[in-house]
Amino acid sequence: MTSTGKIRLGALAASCLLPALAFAEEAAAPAVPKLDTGDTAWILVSCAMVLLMTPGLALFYAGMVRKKNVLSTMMQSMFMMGLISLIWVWYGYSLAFSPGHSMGGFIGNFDFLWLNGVSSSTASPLAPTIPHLVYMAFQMMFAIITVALISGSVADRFKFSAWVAFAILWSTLVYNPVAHWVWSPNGFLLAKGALDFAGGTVVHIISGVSALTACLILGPRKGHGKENMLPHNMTYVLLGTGLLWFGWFGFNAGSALGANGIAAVAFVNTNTAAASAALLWSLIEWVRNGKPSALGFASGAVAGLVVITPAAGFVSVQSAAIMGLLVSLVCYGAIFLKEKLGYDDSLDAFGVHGVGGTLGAILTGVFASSAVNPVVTKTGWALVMVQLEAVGWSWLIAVVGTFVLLKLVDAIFGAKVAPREEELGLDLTQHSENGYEI
Amino acid sequence: MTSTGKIRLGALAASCLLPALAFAEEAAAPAVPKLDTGDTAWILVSCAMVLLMTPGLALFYAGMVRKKNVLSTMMQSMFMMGLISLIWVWYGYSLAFSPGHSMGGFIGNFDFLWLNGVSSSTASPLAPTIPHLVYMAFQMMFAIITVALISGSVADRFKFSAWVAFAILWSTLVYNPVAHWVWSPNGFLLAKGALDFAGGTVVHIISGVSALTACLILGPRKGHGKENMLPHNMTYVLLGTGLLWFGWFGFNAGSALGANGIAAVAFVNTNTAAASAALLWSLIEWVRNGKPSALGFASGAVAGLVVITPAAGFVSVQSAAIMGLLVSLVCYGAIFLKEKLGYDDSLDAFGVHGVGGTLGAILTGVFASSAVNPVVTKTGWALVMVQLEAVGWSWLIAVVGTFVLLKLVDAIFGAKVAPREEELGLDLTQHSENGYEI
Amino acid sequence: MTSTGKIRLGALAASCLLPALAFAEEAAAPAVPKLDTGDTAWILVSCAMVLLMTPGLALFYAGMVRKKNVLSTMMQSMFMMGLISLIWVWYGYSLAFSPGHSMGGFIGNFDFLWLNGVSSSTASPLAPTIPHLVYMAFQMMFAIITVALISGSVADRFKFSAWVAFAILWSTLVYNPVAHWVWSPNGFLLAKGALDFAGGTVVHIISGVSALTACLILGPRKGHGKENMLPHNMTYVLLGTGLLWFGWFGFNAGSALGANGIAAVAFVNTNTAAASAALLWSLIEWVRNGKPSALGFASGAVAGLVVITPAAGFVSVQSAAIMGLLVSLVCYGAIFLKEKLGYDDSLDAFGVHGVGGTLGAILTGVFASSAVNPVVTKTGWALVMVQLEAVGWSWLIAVVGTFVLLKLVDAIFGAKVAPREEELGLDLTQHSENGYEI
Amino acid sequence: MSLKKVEAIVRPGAMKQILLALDAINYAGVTVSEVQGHGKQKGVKEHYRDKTTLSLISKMKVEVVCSGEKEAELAIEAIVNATKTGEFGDGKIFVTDLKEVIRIRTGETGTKAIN
Amino acid sequence: MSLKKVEAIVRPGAMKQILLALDAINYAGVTVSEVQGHGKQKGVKEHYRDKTTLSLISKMKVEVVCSGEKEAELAIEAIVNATKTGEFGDGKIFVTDLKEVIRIRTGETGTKAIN
Amino acid sequence: MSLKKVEAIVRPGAMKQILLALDAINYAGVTVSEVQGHGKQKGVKEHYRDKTTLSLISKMKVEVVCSGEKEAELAIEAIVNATKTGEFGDGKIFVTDLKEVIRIRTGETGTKAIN
Ligand SMILES: Nc1ncnc2c1ncn2[C@@H]1O[C@H](COP(=O)(O)OP(=O)(O)O)[C@@H](O)[C@H]1O
Ligand SMILES: Nc1ncnc2c1ncn2[C@@H]1O[C@H](COP(=O)(O)OP(=O)(O)O)[C@@H](O)[C@H]1O
Ligand SMILES: Nc1ncnc2c1ncn2[C@@H]1O[C@H](COP(=O)(O)OP(=O)(O)O)[C@@H](O)[C@H]1O
Repeated sequence: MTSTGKIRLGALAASCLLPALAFAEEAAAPAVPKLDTGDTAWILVSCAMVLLMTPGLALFYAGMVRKKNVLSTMMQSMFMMGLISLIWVWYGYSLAFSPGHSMGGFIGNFDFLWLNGVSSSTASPLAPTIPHLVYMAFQMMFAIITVALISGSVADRFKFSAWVAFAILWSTLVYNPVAHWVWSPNGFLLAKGALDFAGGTVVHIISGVSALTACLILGPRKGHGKENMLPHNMTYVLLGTGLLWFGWFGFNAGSALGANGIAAVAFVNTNTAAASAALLWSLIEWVRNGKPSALGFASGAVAGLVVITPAAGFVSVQSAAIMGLLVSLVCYGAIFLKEKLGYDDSLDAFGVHGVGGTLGAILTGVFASSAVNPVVTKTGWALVMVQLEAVGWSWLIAVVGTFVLLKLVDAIFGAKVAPREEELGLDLTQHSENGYEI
Repeated sequence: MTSTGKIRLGALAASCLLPALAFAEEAAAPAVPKLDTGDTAWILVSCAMVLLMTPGLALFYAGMVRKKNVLSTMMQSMFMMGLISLIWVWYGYSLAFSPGHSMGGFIGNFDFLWLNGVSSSTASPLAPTIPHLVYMAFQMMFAIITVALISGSVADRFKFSAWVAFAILWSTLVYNPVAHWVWSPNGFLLAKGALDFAGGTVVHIISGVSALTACLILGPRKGHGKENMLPHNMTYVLLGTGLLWFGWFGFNAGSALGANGIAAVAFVNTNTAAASAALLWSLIEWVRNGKPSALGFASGAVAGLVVITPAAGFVSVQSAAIMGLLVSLVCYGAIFLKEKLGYDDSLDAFGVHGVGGTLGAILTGVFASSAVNPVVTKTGWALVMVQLEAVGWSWLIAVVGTFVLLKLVDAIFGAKVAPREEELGLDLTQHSENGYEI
Repeated sequence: MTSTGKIRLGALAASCLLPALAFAEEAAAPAVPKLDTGDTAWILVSCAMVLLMTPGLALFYAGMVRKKNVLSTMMQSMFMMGLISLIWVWYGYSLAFSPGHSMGGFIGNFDFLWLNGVSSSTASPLAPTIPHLVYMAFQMMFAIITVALISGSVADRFKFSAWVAFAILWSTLVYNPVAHWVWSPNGFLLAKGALDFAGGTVVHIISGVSALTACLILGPRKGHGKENMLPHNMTYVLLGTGLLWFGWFGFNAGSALGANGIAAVAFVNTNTAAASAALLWSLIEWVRNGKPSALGFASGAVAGLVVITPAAGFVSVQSAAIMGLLVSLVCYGAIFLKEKLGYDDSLDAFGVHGVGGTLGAILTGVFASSAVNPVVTKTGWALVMVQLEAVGWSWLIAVVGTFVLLKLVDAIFGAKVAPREEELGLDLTQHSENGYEI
Repeated sequence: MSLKKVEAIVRPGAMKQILLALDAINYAGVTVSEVQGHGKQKGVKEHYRDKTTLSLISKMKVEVVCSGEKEAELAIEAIVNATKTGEFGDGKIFVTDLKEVIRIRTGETGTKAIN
Repeated sequence: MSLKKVEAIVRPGAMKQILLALDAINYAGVTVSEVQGHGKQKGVKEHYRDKTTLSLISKMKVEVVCSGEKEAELAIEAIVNATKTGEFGDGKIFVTDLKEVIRIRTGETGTKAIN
Repeated sequence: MSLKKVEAIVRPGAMKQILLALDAINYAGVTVSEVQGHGKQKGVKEHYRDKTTLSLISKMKVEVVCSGEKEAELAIEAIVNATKTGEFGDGKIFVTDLKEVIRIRTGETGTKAIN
């Protein structure tokens, strides 16, 4: 299983232990690192940047759906900025990051309820140079977008009330436990030694795999395969891509938890993987279709950002470039296969996040280098095996959790809208609005 | 009367006096705080983020109007990035923040004309760890958006020449004085002890109340009540909301004037209030209309951001959540009442900023806690009374100032476009352009 | 010839040598400046902000073209985020910034191939307080947008394959050499003493002049002069302007390479020039056409941002305001002349970036002040002459380089699409997509 | 059979009143689309850089298919009453004969396909 | 000469099937546009703040000009078969006579302008 | 009375020339809308992921209502001259009879409602 958290901690440990990586001399006495305004400034900004990814994702998804579902698609993402934010400060952060256990380590407890004990003037052990409250906020933004990502596979047919109920349950009972096992200081997976720099496992695998599970349960969109369901506004997709790319710097480089050399590495790797993936996806289309599409460029860029997420602070820039190439090959293939298999992952949430996240977790095992980041101690087959184990657990949890919770929600609310509602569009039938008025 | 400025200063004082809040040990000698690169980095970014709120607001407003007025609506906001920027570096900052008085303390003087004496290498007493010039820039962004906010109530009918003239006068003769009394080191309101962390009074109350005054003077849009005037592009409203939410972190957490624990508190409270307000507004609509709308979610989010603005660095996270709930109740009610009363606050600039700002100022009195921020010395009824006094003065100034200035502008330019121009749309008649060409 | 790089270096030197400008006391020992988390935070954010300028530019350009070319226009810009990113980490940064020479100083060598030796834990001599890798990333964002800027003059007719080929060649053989001569520590132009704070020469002159050259070679759009080719979505132009304005703070104030007083100066000057230019452009239109247009406001703002780029950290705020006024006059005139001369610089890439950049370089000579920034040693005619020489060389390189490379690309790929493709639009014919589906 | 199509080009702002007026006469259905045009007004000046063109004016096209002359007259009256202001731009109504109407759902044709 | 214009108002989602069906009968051309409307369905409730209105429903208008009655019937059949579900909202088809057709490229008129 | 509606489907780029040409013959008014379609060209290949469809081509529909045959012929001539290039995609013109025209502002009908 994964121990992402350890690595986050590790990234910091590194900056304490290795003078070369440490900016401030006083950090050489690792016992009592002081809060650092530069680190704090960078993570505050990163929080805001990651928050902005959710509207960016909303736009990215909204451009791909048909006009009649544009608002419902945006709401499925942006509503999480309200819902998960509140849950997180209320009990989510506590369940995920409290030092204490409950249910035999399955989940945290309520020690941090309403941020009780989450100080603004001292640090969490997980991020020794920034206020604990800033670390909590940074984690919150990840919790928000992870749920939002799922909506891509079930776009155009999820009843809004059911979506909200599912989001609450899923975030509480899938996201929080995984985050607890993996990132909390006493999470029982912390010891396994798997690497996940910025959430490839916790964010992308579990959201992508849950997305697949959910779209299989819900069934396809009305008219799937018979109607053209072309993206109604590709400029939104491109602008969304731009906002995601921008925000992902906060996501990945912010996961260094300080304005340090590891942040620089993560920043450059993030950009490089996005670049090479976008290029290769375009090239594949160029060869297969005769033209590279804007959608292909955008999909490649996002796939590249996904694959590098677990590896951003651990690999060299060449490795990042190669990971970008590989993810485009594999995700392109996955989407091609989807067409053959016929399930309706509408906006390829699984095809990009599930597949790309899984590939990223494995390739992190292949490419992680202690020359880049000294917290990498295991490498080669040993590391790959650990990564695979982490991947397996994440898939298991995502599939089972989503299956159970969605079936429950379906039984209570009915998860899918009626065919006539689907036909009229979710904007009118779920929100009583039109995206565009003439 | 309000003494917002004191509190800003206070937030800093706190970080000097309280070792727990101070990151750098050298700050323990409060006499000569040094410029700090981390604090400076955070405020530079905050400046940029607050600047971005104006295009965000332009988009938020533009989505709500009819197609034919989309550009004029954006221009009413974005033109302020030109107009107020220039005024501010020319004489605005001086009139607001110069240490000297004129007109018996009504307004500052011209000591800082063309930023004379506003140093890039030393700090202002108001923000001891960042260059004075950065503090000036941060304040500038507030001056810009405050005027832009007013435009929401008078959308679709304000003649552009008149709008520019009104903006110059209002910024000079309403905004600058209020900022002077409240924020300049020798402002005569500084002593009252009212709390306003990031501009609930100076920004939201006076813009919202001026918006109400202006729309009453201008009269309703042609066809108001008879025509459907639905938002022409709700995706813009949502994207605008996303940009505003993002920028508001700079607005509120930047108002800590450093990358410190108070910034962290303000950051988290900002997010929490926006979240709970967005959720409750959605819930109210769910109950009343059977569906939660995207517009409701967006309105709630903005209302939450407004209400927490004066309180962001003073209250606990639970208080922030409660403030968010209350503001949605009250603003929803205000907009409901608007329909009954029949005045045409087109985009609810008063309903959200005026009402939400006023509620925020009062609730700051209720919820401010010295446990959160030691600059809070007064609490309970004593503080609420001071807050009410501040609210009263702001309302008075906004109503009288707007009335006089708008009447003047109306007499000279004619403030409202002709009915035929209104019918054709302000894009064509004020800017000779169409927002969209087919 | 220009020695922009020197000045960047100079800005830092200044912050080391002048206690008044230096925030950290330890910087007073200039020999071994330490990495600074505050400076690093600011430049990391600046990198992300400059990256966001490319989607911003894509939107700015996309709004101005006709519907049928909206995606191709965005792709011409955004594809560079993939292409140039990869080139830059592969060999671009090396060719531009390696300490060693090749081809007699025409270009760097491959010492930094795949970022070999570009450390994340130590600084480059060009930016002593931030990791070398962060400096590399910051420079990368400039390399990306410079190519993207060119696309404005040739919008609606450049074959995508040819555009990609041209971009690779131009970035490699025009951008990299100029950056090498001007910014690398041993660039042979470094000694001339010309001032270019943030890339007025390297970015704006060479992209703008190359844009002119390219549009002359390609010839006008089909129907140019006969058809109305109105901007299809002015809201995109305005939002793009907002994103550019936001990102430009990273571009210019980030070029101080630290969160210091010079960054503050550059920040305020950037905003001021944009403001005064936007205002004057609006005023000119008001006088000439009776109405100020949104396009005019946006064009003015961008022109102001261009003109201040070389001067941002060297001039007073009044000078910035004046430069903004002058650039609007001159660029407005240039676009007016374009109509007379009849060449088809579709989106005024030359008219704004070429003309504005050239004017900026010259005016930097006029207005640079050692009172603002002590690295300014030469002033008056002496400086203006050096600036003119730099301008001359940039024009020469841009014209010759673009001519040769574009002719080559044209011979191999055919640079211009067929008339029928132009008629159908580049979205369908180059990318097999429509921007908008009904 | 005298099926009629009534096609009105009206101000966008008049749409709500028109639909209400049609509703009052119990009309069978309506099709609305966005158009631009001009009649006597000849358009509005529009600038792009230094060029001036005439912009068409945004209008709505409202199409109501009626089962006979009388129904058409009622529809016309309803539309005129709802949108007439006496000012330029009130719009025009065009009436054409329809040969046939088919309701796809049922296959009904003619008058039955409408009512 | 009996040129006919067949004008169908259909669900947006039916477009692909309609074009395929028309293709199968070798039709000459088609013009498609975005419209909104309602027949028996009377629209869908829409909220704006506290106000409720009825939203029209998005439809596509498909126009096929045919050179004669027989061709028109074929086109109608093709469209009906492609889009009929038997539920509300299947749409309507309107048929009108055309006086003349001109192919601009060649100046041909009448039937020749179509085939 | 022989009111005619001249409906041309043309290239978007031809709009300016068409309006100028119509202006030269002192036409009464025009209604323009965005459509998509194809005639002989059968559309352009479009990709979405691994699927290929045919995209319709953007066109403008220009409607001019004329008070008589002669006026209609003039309008047709003007449009043809303005837009003809001799290449595919030049477009088509459809002419129909109108039963009635009403100017809402004045209540005038027939020819008077147009001129
Ligand atoms: N002769 C015409 N042919 C086609 N459309 C017309 C004609 N005359 C008017 N229209 C349409 O009707 C709309 C309203 O015309 P308008 O000039 O406002 O009417 P009025 O004559 O009452 O002023 C125009 O914008 C145009 O779309
Ligand atoms: N009488 C009519 N006049 C004009 N348009 C109509 C009329 N009846 C139907 N339509 C158009 O046809 C569309 C489909 O009508 P609909 O009511 O869905 O058909 P059905 O009668 O099969 O339910 C409507 O949305 C409307 O645009
Ligand atoms: N038979 C038809 N029915 C309906 N619309 C047609 C028909 N033929 C052509 N059109 C319309 O006219 C437009 C121009 O047709 P096009 O094929 O370009 O003309 P041409 O025959 O000169 O090549 C098409 O895009 C389509 O919208």
